[in-house]
Order: sequence, then structure tokens, then C-alpha cells
Amino acid sequence: MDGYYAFMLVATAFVLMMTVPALALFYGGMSRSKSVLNMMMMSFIAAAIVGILYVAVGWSMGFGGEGTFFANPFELFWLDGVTTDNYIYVMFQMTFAIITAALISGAVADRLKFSAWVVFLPLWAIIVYFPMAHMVFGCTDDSLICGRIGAQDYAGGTAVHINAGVAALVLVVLLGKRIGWPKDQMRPHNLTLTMLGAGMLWLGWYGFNVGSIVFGTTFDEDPDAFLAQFYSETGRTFANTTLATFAAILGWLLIERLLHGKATSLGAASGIVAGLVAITPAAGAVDIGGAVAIGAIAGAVCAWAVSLKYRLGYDDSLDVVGVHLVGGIIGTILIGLFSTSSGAGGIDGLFYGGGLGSLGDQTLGVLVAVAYSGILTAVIALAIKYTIGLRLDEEDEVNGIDLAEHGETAYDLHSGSSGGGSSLLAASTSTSSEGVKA
Amino acid sequence: MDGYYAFMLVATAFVLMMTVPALALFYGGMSRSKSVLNMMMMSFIAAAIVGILYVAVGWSMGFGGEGTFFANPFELFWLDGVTTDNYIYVMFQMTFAIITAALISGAVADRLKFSAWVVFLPLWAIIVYFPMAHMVFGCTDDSLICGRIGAQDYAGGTAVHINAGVAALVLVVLLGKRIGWPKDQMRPHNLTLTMLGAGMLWLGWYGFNVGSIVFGTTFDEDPDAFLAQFYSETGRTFANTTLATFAAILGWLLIERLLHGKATSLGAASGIVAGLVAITPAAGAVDIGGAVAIGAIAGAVCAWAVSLKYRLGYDDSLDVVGVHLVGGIIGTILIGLFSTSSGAGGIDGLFYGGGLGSLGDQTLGVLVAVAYSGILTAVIALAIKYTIGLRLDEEDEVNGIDLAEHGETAYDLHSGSSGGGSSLLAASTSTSSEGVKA
Amino acid sequence: MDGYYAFMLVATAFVLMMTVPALALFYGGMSRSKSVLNMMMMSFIAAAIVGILYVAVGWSMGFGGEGTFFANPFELFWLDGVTTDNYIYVMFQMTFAIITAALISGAVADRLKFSAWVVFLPLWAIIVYFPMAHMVFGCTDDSLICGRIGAQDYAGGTAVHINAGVAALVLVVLLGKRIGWPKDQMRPHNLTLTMLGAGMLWLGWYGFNVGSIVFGTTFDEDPDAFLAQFYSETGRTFANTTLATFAAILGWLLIERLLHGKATSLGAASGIVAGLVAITPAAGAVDIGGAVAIGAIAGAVCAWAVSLKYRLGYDDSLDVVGVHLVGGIIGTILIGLFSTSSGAGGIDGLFYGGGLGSLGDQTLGVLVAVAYSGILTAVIALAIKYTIGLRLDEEDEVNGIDLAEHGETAYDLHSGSSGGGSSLLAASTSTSSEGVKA
Amino acid sequence: MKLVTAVIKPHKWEDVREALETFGVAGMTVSEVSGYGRQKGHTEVYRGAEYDIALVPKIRIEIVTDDADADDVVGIIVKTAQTGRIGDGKVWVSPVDTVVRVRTGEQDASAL
Amino acid sequence: MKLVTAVIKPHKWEDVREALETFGVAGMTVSEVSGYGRQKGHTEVYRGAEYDIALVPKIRIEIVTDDADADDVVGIIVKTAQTGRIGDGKVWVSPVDTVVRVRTGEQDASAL
Amino acid sequence: MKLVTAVIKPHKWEDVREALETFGVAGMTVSEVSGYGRQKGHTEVYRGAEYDIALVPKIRIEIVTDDADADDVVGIIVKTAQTGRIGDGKVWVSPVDTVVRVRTGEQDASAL
Ligand SMILES: Nc1ncnc2c1ncn2[C@@H]1O[C@H](COP(=O)(O)OP(=O)(O)O)[C@@H](O)[C@H]1O
Ligand SMILES: Nc1ncnc2c1ncn2[C@@H]1O[C@H](COP(=O)(O)OP(=O)(O)O)[C@@H](O)[C@H]1O
Ligand SMILES: Nc1ncnc2c1ncn2[C@@H]1O[C@H](COP(=O)(O)OP(=O)(O)O)[C@@H](O)[C@H]1O
Repeated sequence: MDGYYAFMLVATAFVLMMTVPALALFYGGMSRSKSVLNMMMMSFIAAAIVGILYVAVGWSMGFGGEGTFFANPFELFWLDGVTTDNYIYVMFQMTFAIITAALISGAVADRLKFSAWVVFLPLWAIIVYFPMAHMVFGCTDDSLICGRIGAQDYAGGTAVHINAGVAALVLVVLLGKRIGWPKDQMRPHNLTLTMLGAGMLWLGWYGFNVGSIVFGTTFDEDPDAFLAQFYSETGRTFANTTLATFAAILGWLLIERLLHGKATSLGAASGIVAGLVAITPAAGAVDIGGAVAIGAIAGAVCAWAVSLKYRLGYDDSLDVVGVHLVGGIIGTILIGLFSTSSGAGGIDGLFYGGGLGSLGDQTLGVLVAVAYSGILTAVIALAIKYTIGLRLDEEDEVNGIDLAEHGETAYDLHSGSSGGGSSLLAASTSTSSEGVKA
Repeated sequence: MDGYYAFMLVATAFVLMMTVPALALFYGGMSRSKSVLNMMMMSFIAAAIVGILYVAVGWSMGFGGEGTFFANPFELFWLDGVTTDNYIYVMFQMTFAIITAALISGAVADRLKFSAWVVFLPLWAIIVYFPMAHMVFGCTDDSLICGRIGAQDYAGGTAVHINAGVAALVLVVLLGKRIGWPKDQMRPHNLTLTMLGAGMLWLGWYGFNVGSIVFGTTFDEDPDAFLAQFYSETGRTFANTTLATFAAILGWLLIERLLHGKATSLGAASGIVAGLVAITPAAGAVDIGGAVAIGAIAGAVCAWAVSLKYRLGYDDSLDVVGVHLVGGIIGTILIGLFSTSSGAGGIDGLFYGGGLGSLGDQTLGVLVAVAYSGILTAVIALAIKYTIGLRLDEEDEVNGIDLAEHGETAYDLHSGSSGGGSSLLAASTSTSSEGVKA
Repeated sequence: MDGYYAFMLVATAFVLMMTVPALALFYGGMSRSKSVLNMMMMSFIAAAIVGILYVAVGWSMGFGGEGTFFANPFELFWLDGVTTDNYIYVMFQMTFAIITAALISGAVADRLKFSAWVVFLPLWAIIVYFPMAHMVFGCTDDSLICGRIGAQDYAGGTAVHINAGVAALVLVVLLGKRIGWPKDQMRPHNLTLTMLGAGMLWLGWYGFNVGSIVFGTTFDEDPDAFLAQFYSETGRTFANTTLATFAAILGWLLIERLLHGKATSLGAASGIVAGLVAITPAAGAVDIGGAVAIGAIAGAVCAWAVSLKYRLGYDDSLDVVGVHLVGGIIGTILIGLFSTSSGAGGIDGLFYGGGLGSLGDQTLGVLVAVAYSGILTAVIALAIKYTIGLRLDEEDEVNGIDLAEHGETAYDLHSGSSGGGSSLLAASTSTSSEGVKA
Repeated sequence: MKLVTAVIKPHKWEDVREALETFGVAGMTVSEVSGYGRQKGHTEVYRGAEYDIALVPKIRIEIVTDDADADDVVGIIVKTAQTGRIGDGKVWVSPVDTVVRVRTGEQDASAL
Repeated sequence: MKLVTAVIKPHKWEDVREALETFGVAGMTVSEVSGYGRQKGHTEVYRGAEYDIALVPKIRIEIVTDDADADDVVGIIVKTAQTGRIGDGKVWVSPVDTVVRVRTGEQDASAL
Repeated sequence: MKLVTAVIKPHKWEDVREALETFGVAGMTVSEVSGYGRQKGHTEVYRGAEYDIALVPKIRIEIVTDDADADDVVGIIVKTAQTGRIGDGKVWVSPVDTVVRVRTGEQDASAL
């Protein structure tokens, strides 16, 4: 099994890379040049805070034993009693907690106080994510979504994407719109970063989905069965992850072409993420036909869903709701239609002669996730709003959160005409100070 | 063999990453800021279209059985009859089809209609690449290049690089020069992207070359032989891939220094790709001495070859011909000189006392690849030219293909002097509209 | 063991990627837009030159046998006598040589002649790095740091970071300050590149640290012991590497917040590197508690140390001293306090009841590394200074080293207000020449 | 003819443009500039090094008008761009001998 | 002395520069600006949000000349930059009291 | 009132700003421009293609002053920006009818 183990080492590094730097770049490129650093910082700090917290209590709450909502946080506190040859599984799950929290940041661009984010992260991780991870991944008979309801979620359609998407929606409703939204132009400042980020997310997602395999037996008990499952199931999840993403790119671009007359690069990058989000819960349950269907539907629907915010008037700045909530729901529900008994869950969905049972379980799983995340995120956000406050000062928002919260600006490039790139004004200005003070 | 399998999971993800985002960045950085998004889009859409098509008929045409040019497309249609534990090998080959098609895009920068590219991709994949993959990779006794001719091509000097290079040349000849070429300045708009892309391509190339190992026995038949080959052959291909690239960087920079007085960063990035291209067919056949020689020669020759287009007057915008066609030919032919019987092919080249036999086979293989790809690409391109047309409207080309075809511009950065990066004109303009319409 | 082997294939590719492009981006983003290409080139060329040299004599000097300072360079010259199934271990060590040399480049930004760098690299590799690698990694009873002193250094706190940091310090002292430093503003020109680079470095570092496992037995001798160590030790090193980095981010941002009132994105990126540097030597020796402590201390101390150059007046442009020398020393010394006998070295540090012995050994190891690298780097740098010279011509430095040494400028972006990104002045200028000459 | 040159705060540009349009100004030329004056800049920090940025971003508007309209144009700009806070900018009027519309070669009044 | 200020379409800049050089203009100062006028901008789409960009990129040329040459310079610019399509730009002439060459301190005619 | 426009070498901007500040100039407007003239540009090489860049980066400074101060301001700029090497730039003075401070509406002298 050292082959599987070796893969997990890489997979875990990949999923951590999805947050730092992939997601940070994907979101950062869509931000404005005056807030790109803050956007990236929200991902970086999420890794540090949620990561350490996960080792402290996250693993224990998720995988420390029985519990409908969560297990005893102190059972395996600070990995007490966990042998180092199991650390990699802890690290792998930790990276899921990190990216889920980081995903939320896309919704609150330009206006959330950094201090509020720093306080939100640990609270949300402990109160919302860690329990959700137990309900879905730390699967015991009594864990709510996986055990009691028995909904299939291979790699986190509910725990990760729906969870983050709902939290994002709640947060922006309480946070309010950006000054000038939607009247002012708030276009992506650097689409090459966004496309780079999308590509890196895609790479990392193979760690995310393929690494989420759960074995029916230990290697020691039955090496052959273990390896057979490793080969056949990872082949399936790898192919499904890939094909769904292809289909989602086409789905998104097609709708965009129909609705707005142009197939855009941002659309392609967004389609990639939408497809990956939707296939996340279904990667093990469906065959490649189902994967293509799910991807195409997710791409098309999300391409339309990202415009909802203008109709409904919530400023989900980088479309966490339109892509992760909508995409997550699509993927989780469609399992009810496309799940095949030849898959990891061994359950047939409606289109595979399995009746409505699976569809019901999946729907229920979605509802639970939405309710749990929605209610508790609201509580946390309100608590912060009425204590230290969520919102950045108006003038700081106009001048740019990078400058206000981090004392930095992302670029010092000088115009194309500046030949040798000599520093021009930028350089001289500093001298106009008493120079560098350190 | 789960170690080998685990490596293939990573290798396949790596090779997909070579197209999205690595190649897109490498090419995008060399484009002008008004066409970078279109350049990146050509890679992204290639992945989606060629990828799905590969699963439909590509695998079957390549590996579905006998055939001089290709196997029965319907034998394994939509992977029918392929067990999921073999999916990863399908996915791995698929990523080769994707990047080969994407490589072509570098030649047609700024002026190829996006619709033409979208039509070109499936036709070219089915008519040109899938057969070529059978002739080279889907090696049966009667497959033309690998079987009948018996030319060595470890990872695709013919099927990938010569193939893409020839297609690029044919396409630009039919497409014509960009407006203002070569008089106007068409310099790379962002070399940091190009260097990033080169670095990511290099990383992915380890999946590309090292993952291309073909075993002489199955693990079940003879585990020891299987593993022994795994260790010794991957060690060789990894080292050769690395050393050839080092040598190519030095070769390119040296020639550049001699011809133009300066060793440039674009030269270093280009040398990396030239070296990787040239060692691709030879990775298994030569020893580290041969790898250094091939790399150095490829780097030096390509550094000179990229100027040919100015003499011959074809606008191969990002030098797909100068790097991939020339580099691919160099690597494939030089196997005839540097191949060693201790290598994967067990054939001695001229310099290793093997006489001219190998050199002849390699040369023949190159000629077949050039002829097959050249003729059929021409047919496809002409068909498109005289139906929907290949060329973008003049004014759109001048204003930028990003805007014309995708309704986007890549950057909204504001000048270096804009302090807090407040959106200035860019932001205000939108308000000058009725704001956002969604 | 093919699982371990498969991991080494990936790990080696990862560590090479740390230099090209990760470090190049991390440093490049911190440079000014007129010198980013030269900064990136210094990493690219380091890979090519040091890489080939390592295969020639590096491996032999490091691992070719006995020796206090180095082994016989010709014992395994050009890998003579090394079987290809051992190549990957050669390649892995080679990537360490490459990045160590490349790390130095951050200190000499904007002003070191490219020719001087090209001459410095081979001399420094042979005279300083290869021996240092023998003293630390090519561990024989008589190799100085690892053997005689018996200092613990898991992945290169001494050989890599202290070594590069000291070399950087020596070099900048001999090279002198940049024109205008510290009075003029020399701010990072593109922090998104720096954050991307930091993220990619982090990913690669898992190859760097986790891949540095040294087995107590061969697989053939004792498979179970081999695999047991693989699982338990890589779990430890992976977790330690991760947690130390999290802690360092928080440590750096906290100090920054206290000293300057703001937690910056550059601080987060720098904290990542500081944490990774400090845990490099300690990854195998400490438990997760120790890892967090080392990371937090390193992040906090380095955040303060990067200001030393302003007080002491040496222009360590991108803080190679403040991050790598200081971080390397912290990590290496703290092993003396936090080392646990349950770890890879089996040694208890002061806080684990092991007394002062370990602390003494670690300190001695640091002193030897500082002395060896300092003295010999000075000799090399002086030799170059008084022959071909180290320093770029004044006017060239003002106009930008990219233009002077490489005849390039990194960007041609045009101001945000230029709508379709039409080339404006940049484009027209070239026509003002006799157009392109090729 | 007159040339009215205005240097204003970036976020006011849009309002100014609308006001001028309403008044009947058919066109103008705009550029991003940096201002130096009473309004102070800001401080940035990179690895502990603090930089004072003295310049502040401004928008520069150039409008060629009839002598008759010049004062109104100035008035409109001052009214619309005014926030009352330091750094609102300046507007100055200078004489223009003649203006030509490139497309047609029309001169002066008819060129606007 | 006179100051000729021209706002033209970017892709015409090079022809104008050449024409002026031929005429004998020894130097000029150029900048990238944004124009607002009859010529309409374009629309961009990001995730379904459509933005109308009203400003169009222009090149602004400043040339200080002798009173004698001013009209010729204007004429050359108008002739060369003309495409006949909306948005060709404007050229205006304004009086200059004096011009100095920084390098030498030379004044007026001899400063050019 | 007068408008002093100076086009200088970028690295001289800071000295000029300081000299003007010392003299008592309270504000100015600055922009990055490209200069064309005797000073030649440079050559860049990309994959063997050599590009001659004719334009050189310059800083453009605009200062509205009292008639009285105009000559001194010009003098200071010329003195400070001078390197004696080709490309030092130009300074020209042109008449201004009136200048207004947007914040207060103050006019002319009191607007500066
Ligand atoms: N004498 C001047 N000449 C040209 N522009 C000036 C002059 N003084 C100020 N400005 C411009 O006006 C802007 C605002 O001036 P400032 O002194 O900061 O505030 P206020 O005008 O409200 O007193 C400056 O940023 C600068 O761009
Ligand atoms: N009154 C004006 N003052 C200054 N610049 C102007 C004025 N009117 C137009 N311009 C400039 O001239 C450009 C072309 O003007 P426009 O009305 O679009 O076309 P045309 O000049 O062909 O009628 C505008 O983009 C703007 O930069
Ligand atoms: N006639 C002119 N009108 C406006 N600007 C000019 C003129 N001639 C030169 N300049 C500006 O002055 C700069 C320096 O002029 P140049 O001829 O290169 O050197 P010098 O002024 O030392 O003779 C040019 O780059 C350009 O920006």
C-alpha cells in the first residue's frame, strides 16, 4: 500500500496548494487591483489559522468517535494518541477545512475588515466546518448526513461547497454591498491570474477527489481487495473529475455565448471550477456518462446563476454562491439520478433503475447542510457585526482595502511607454519622504 | 505495482496541467496584452473538446487494435469494455492529444477566429492526431511508425512535436501574416508569465516523459522484472529529461549571445522548451551524455531557427515551428546517432557502433510524420478557410482579438502613479454607462 | 518500495520546481519592474550550470566516499559506475545544490553583472556547496558536520539555508549598495508573483523535507521496517513542515502588526518561507509541538531581522540573510531544545530531558557552516571582483539591469485606460525603427 | 477659443463628465496624473521599510471651448468636483488661437 | 512661440511622427490619454455583467514651435491623422511666451 | 497667471520637486510621458527580433504660478534638471487667464 500512501503524500500537498496559492490567485485576479492583496491574504491566513486549529480539535471533532453532529473535541486533542503513520490522513482532512473556509472569502471582497475575517475563521471552523466534516466525512452510523441520512458525498459537495456557499451568502447579506455596486465597474483586474488559479485548482482537485477514496478493507486484511479497489476506484474518480470539468467548460461557454454573445476566458475559468465543484460529491458514484452530464449541467446552470445576484441584489462579489452553492447542490442532487451501483456507493440512482430513494437522501443531505451552515454562520457573523464590526471604513474602501488593511499596493509597474522601466514617479516619491524608515 | 500506478495518477495530472495552465501561460505571456486571453482560451478549449473526443473515439482509434494508420474507432467507443482500473492509462494518453492540439495555437496568435479554432480542433484530433498516436504509441506490428518502420519515439517527438509543428506551419501559411508583421513591434507583453509557464511545463514534462514507460512484462507475470525496469528506466528518463533541458538552456543562451549580444530571459524559457521537446523522443534511448548532446544541439539550433520566419516570411507568431518542429526533428533524428543498446529500445545508434540502420528508421519516421500531418492539416484548414473562414476581421485584429472574440481585456491595473490603486478612469467609465446590465 | 520510489520521482520534480519557477517568481515579484527578468534569470541559469556540474562531480564529491570536507570528485565522475536505478537519488540531491545557489541571488538584485553570476555559480558550487553537502548529507563517520560533530540537519538548515545566507551576506558586502539605497523607494513591483512563488515553494518543500528521509535499512533487508519507517517518518516530517509554516505566518504577521501596525501580504509570504527554512533541519527531529514553536519563533524573529540591514547598512536586497541565514540558524539551533528521541535522530533535546549535548552539537554545526561558507565565498567573490568585476555599470543600473544585461523589459501592458489594449506608443515605437531586424 | 484644464479627484470624474455633458460639452480629453500639494499622500510598508508616497492620483481633464462658455464650464467643474476637503484640485483657463477637427478640418466653434 | 497640442488615434501616431520629422520637427512630447466624444467606446462582459466603456484610447502630442511653423505643423497633423471616421481627434494651437532647453538654457527658437 | 510646463528626465524629478518646494511652490501636477527628440532610445531583443524603441520616458510637470514667479520657477527647473547630457528636456511658459481652487472657489493668486 506504499503506492497509495505515496499518492496521499502528494494529494495532501496538492490540496493545500489549492488554497495557497491557487484559490488566492483565482480570486485575486477577479478582484480589483486595489484589493487583490487582501483577497489573497484571506486565503493565506485561513490556512494558518484553520490549519493549526484542525490539528488541535478539528480532527478529534470529525474523526474522534461517535456523534450526530460532531465527536468529542478532546478525544484526540492535538493529535494525542494519533500515531505519526496516520498523520497524513489528518493533514489531508485538514486541507479540506482550510479551503472550505478560504472559499468564503470570495464573496466579501473589498469591504470586510481583516480583523473580522481573522475572528470569523476560528469560530466558523469550530462551530460550522468541523461538525459538518463529521456529519459527512467522519462517517459513523450516527453521523447525520453520511450515517443517518445516508447521503452520498464523495469529496465534499455538502461539507465543502454547499457549506462555503451558504456561509458566503449569509455573510454578504449581513455585510452589505460594496460602495457603488452594482452601478460602478468592478471588473477583474488580472484575468491571467484567474486562469492560472483555475488551472492550479484543477491540478489540486485530483488530490482532492482521487485522494478521498475510502477503503472497504485494510491492506493488511486483504491486500488484493485493497489494491483492486485502489486501481478501479481511483481510475473512476480521476476520469469523472476530468470529464465533468471538460463538459462544464463547454456548458458555461455555450450559455454565455447564448446569453451575452461571447464565450469569455473568465467563463472558461469559471466553468472549470463549476465542473469540479459539481463532480466533487459524485466523483465515485457515477460513470463517465454521468460525469459528463453533471459537468455540463453544472457549467450551464452556474453560468446563468452568477447573474442572480444582480436581480436579487446581494453583492456576492466573486460568485461563491453562484458557483459553489449552486454547483454543490447540482452535483449532490444529481447523484440521485446518475448514481450507479457499479460505483463506490453501490447505489443506483433514478436513471439507473434505483428509484427515488437516493434522490430523496441526497436532497435531504443538501437541506441539512444548508440549514446547519446557514443558521450557525448567521449567528457567528451577527456576533462579530455587533462587537468588533464586519465592515471596513467607507473612505478606506474607496481608497482600497490593500492600502487600508495591509499598507501595501500590489503593483508598481509603470506605463508601457516607460522604456527601460525606470521607476519614474513611483521611485521618486519615496525620496520625497525622509526615505525609508526602518 | 501500486507505486507505479500512484506515479501515473500524478503524471497524468501533471500532463493535463501542462496545457492548463502551463502552455496557456507560456504562450499568453508572449502574446500582446490585447490578445493574451484568446491565446490562453485556445489551450483551455482544446482541453475540453479534444479531451471528450478522446474518450469517445481517440482511445479506440489509438489502442483499439491493429491498423497501419489507426484502429477501429468503435471497438472501444466511449471506453466501452475498458475497465476503470485501466482508465488512468486512457487519461494519460488523452492529455497527450490535448497538449498536441494546444501547441498549434501559438502559431496563429492575434488573428484566427475563435470559431475556426473550435471547428479545427475536433477535425484535427480525429483526422490527424488520433491516427498519429496509433502509428507511434498504439504500437502494433502494423502500426506505421512504431511497427512497420520501427522508429524509436519514447514520448512523442513525432506524434506530438513534429505533428504540432507541421500543423502550425501549414495553418499560418493558409492564414497569412498579422497586420503589420513583421514591421510593427509584437513583443511579449508579460515575460514573467512566459517564464512561469516554462517552469510549469518543465515540471509537467516529468509526467510526460517518465510516465511514458512501457513495460516488457506485466507485474503479475514477473514482479521483479517489472519493478527493476520501473526503477532503472524511470531513473534514466528522469535524468535525461533534466540534463537535456539544462544543456538546451545553455545552448540557446550561447547562440543568442553570439548572434545578438545578449542572453535573454525569453531565451532561457525557450531553451527549456526546446530541450524538453528534443529529449521527448530520446528520453529512453540515450545515456546522460547523449541527453546533454541532444539538448545542447536542440537549444542552439532552435535559437537560430526562430529567426527563419523573418527570412522566409511566414508569421509563426510564437515559434511553434522554430521550437517544436525543429526541436522535434532534431531529437528524433539524433536518436539515430546517440541511441544506446543499454537504453529502453535496446538499439545502438551510429555513435554507439550501431551503424546507420537506426538513423534511417528515425529519418523515415520523421518524414512520415511530416507528410501525414502536413497533408491532412492542409485539407482541414482549407476546408475551414473556404467555409466559415479562418481569419478575423481586420478592425477587430487591430483593436485586439480579446475584445472582439471574448468581449474582455486581460488587465485593469492603472498606472504606477495611482497610489492606492483607486480605479480612476477604468472605474468611472463603467458608470458612464447605465452601469452594469445583467 | 516502489511507492517510496514513486514519491521520490515526484519529490525530485517538486524540488527542481522550487527553483524554476517558484523561487524565481518569489524573488522576481520583490524586484523592481526594471530588474525582474534578471532576477528570474539568475535562478534559471543556476539550474542549468549547477545541475550539469552536479552530475559531473557534485554527486561524487558528496557521496563518493570518505572525507572530512568532501569525497573524491572523480570516484563517480559523470555518474560513472552509478546504475540508472539510483539516478533519482542523484537528481534529488542535485536539486538541492541548484536551489542553494539560486537562493543567494536575492541578495544581489539590480546590480550584479550577469557574467559575474555565471562565473560565480560553478566556482561556488564546487568549492562551497558540494563539500558542504558532503559534510551534512553525504554522511560518513568522518564527514565534518554530520559525522564528526554529529549535528542533526534533516534537510539542510546548515548546508542549504545557512550556507546560502552567509554567501549572500559576504557577496553584498563586497558588491556594495544599490544606487539610492536605502533612500530611494525599492518596493516589490508585483506582490502577486511573490505570493504565487511562496505558494509554489511551499508545495515543493514537501518534496524537499519529506523526500529527505534516510532509511535505517534497505527494503530488501527488511521490508516491514523499511515501510514502517516510511509511513511514520514521512507523516512526521509532512506534519511538522506544515505546522511550522502555519505558525511562522502567524508569528511574522503578529510582529509586523506590533512594529508597523499592519499585517502585510508580503509578510505572510515571507513568513511561509521563514517557517519552511526553520523547519528544514528539524522536520524529522521534533514533534508537532516543537514544530509549531520553531515556526512561530522563526516567523517572529525573521520579521524583525529583515530590518537589520537598514541599521547595519548592508543592502541584502531581498533579505536572504534576514530569512535564510537567520531562519536557518534558528531552526538548526532549536533542535537542541526541541529534539525528541521519538524522532528520526533519536536524540532528546534540552526541553525533552536530553541535556545540553545536542544544543552544543547543533551550535557547533552552525559555526562550522558559517565559517566554511563565509571564508570560501569571500575568496571566490574577491577573485571575481578583481578580475572580471562584480558590479554593473552605474548608468545601466539606473536604467535597469534587464535592459542592460538581457536587452529586454518584462512588461508591455499599456495603461488601464487604453480600452482594447491597443498597443499605443509601445507598438508605434518599433515602427519608428526600421522595424524588426532578424 | 479657450482651453479649460481641470485637475480633480478621481472619484469625482464621472459626476463632472455627466454635468458637462448635460451642459453641452461634446467632448474632452482625460488622463491619469499625479498631484502634489497640500493633500498629503500615504504610507506603505514592505518588510518593515516604510515608504511615504507624496503624490496622490488625480484626473486631468482638458476641454477646448468657445470663449463664451469657458466660465460656465469652469463653474460647473468647480461645483461638481467640490468635496470641500483638501485636494479637490484646480481648474485653469488659457487662451487658444485655434482648434481643428482632424476628421473634417473644420475650425474653431465648428470643430467642437 | 506656439504650442500645438494634438489628440489623435493611436494607430496614426507613427505616421504623424514620420510626417513631422520629415517636415523638420526635431522633438515632441507624447502621452497616452483617454478620449471622450462622439466616437463611442465598447462593451465588455464579465460573468454576465456588461460594462460600457465610454472612453477610447488616444495619443496626445505636444509640440512647441515657432509661430511661423505652427500652421504647417497643424496642417501636417490633420492631413496625416485623418481617417475620415469619427474619433480622428482634435488639434489646437495656443500661445507660448518662451521655451527653454534644459541642457543648455538656450531660449525659444534655438531651444527647439 | 502663467503655466510653466516642464518635461524632464525621470530621475531628476525629485530634485526639481524639492527645489521648487524650497522656493515656495505649493503644488504641481505631474505625469509620465514619452519623449521624442535628439536623445535616442534603446534596442530590445526578443527571440532574435530586434526592436528599436525611439521614445524615452520623461516626467511632465505643470505649475500654475503668478506672472512674477514664472521666470524664477523656470530658472529653478532648468538649474536643477540639468545634467548637460542630451535629453534633459524643455520648459515652456504660457499665459493663463485664471485659475480656481476647486475646494474653495478662490481665484488666481489665492488659488495657489
Ligand atoms: N500650482 C499648481 N499648478 C498645477 N497644479 C496644481 C498646483 N497646485 C495644486 N495643483 C494640483 O491640485 C491638486 C490639489 O491641490 P492641493 O494643494 O492638494 O489641495 P487644494 O487645491 O484643495 O488646496 C494637487 O494634487 C495638484 O495636482
Ligand atoms: N472639446 C474638446 N476638448 C478637448 N478634446 C476634445 C474635445 N472634443 C473632442 N476631443 C478629443 O477628440 C477626440 C475625438 O473627438 P470625437 O468627438 O470622438 O470625434 P471627432 O473629433 O471626429 O468628431 C475625443 O476622443 C477627445 O479626446
Ligand atoms: N518641440 C518640442 N515640443 C515639445 N517637447 C519637446 C520638443 N522638443 C523636445 N521635446 C521634449 O524634450 C525632450 C528632450 O529633447 P531632446 O531633443 O531629446 O534633448 P535636448 O532637449 O537636450 O536637445 C524630448 O524627449 C521631448 O520630450
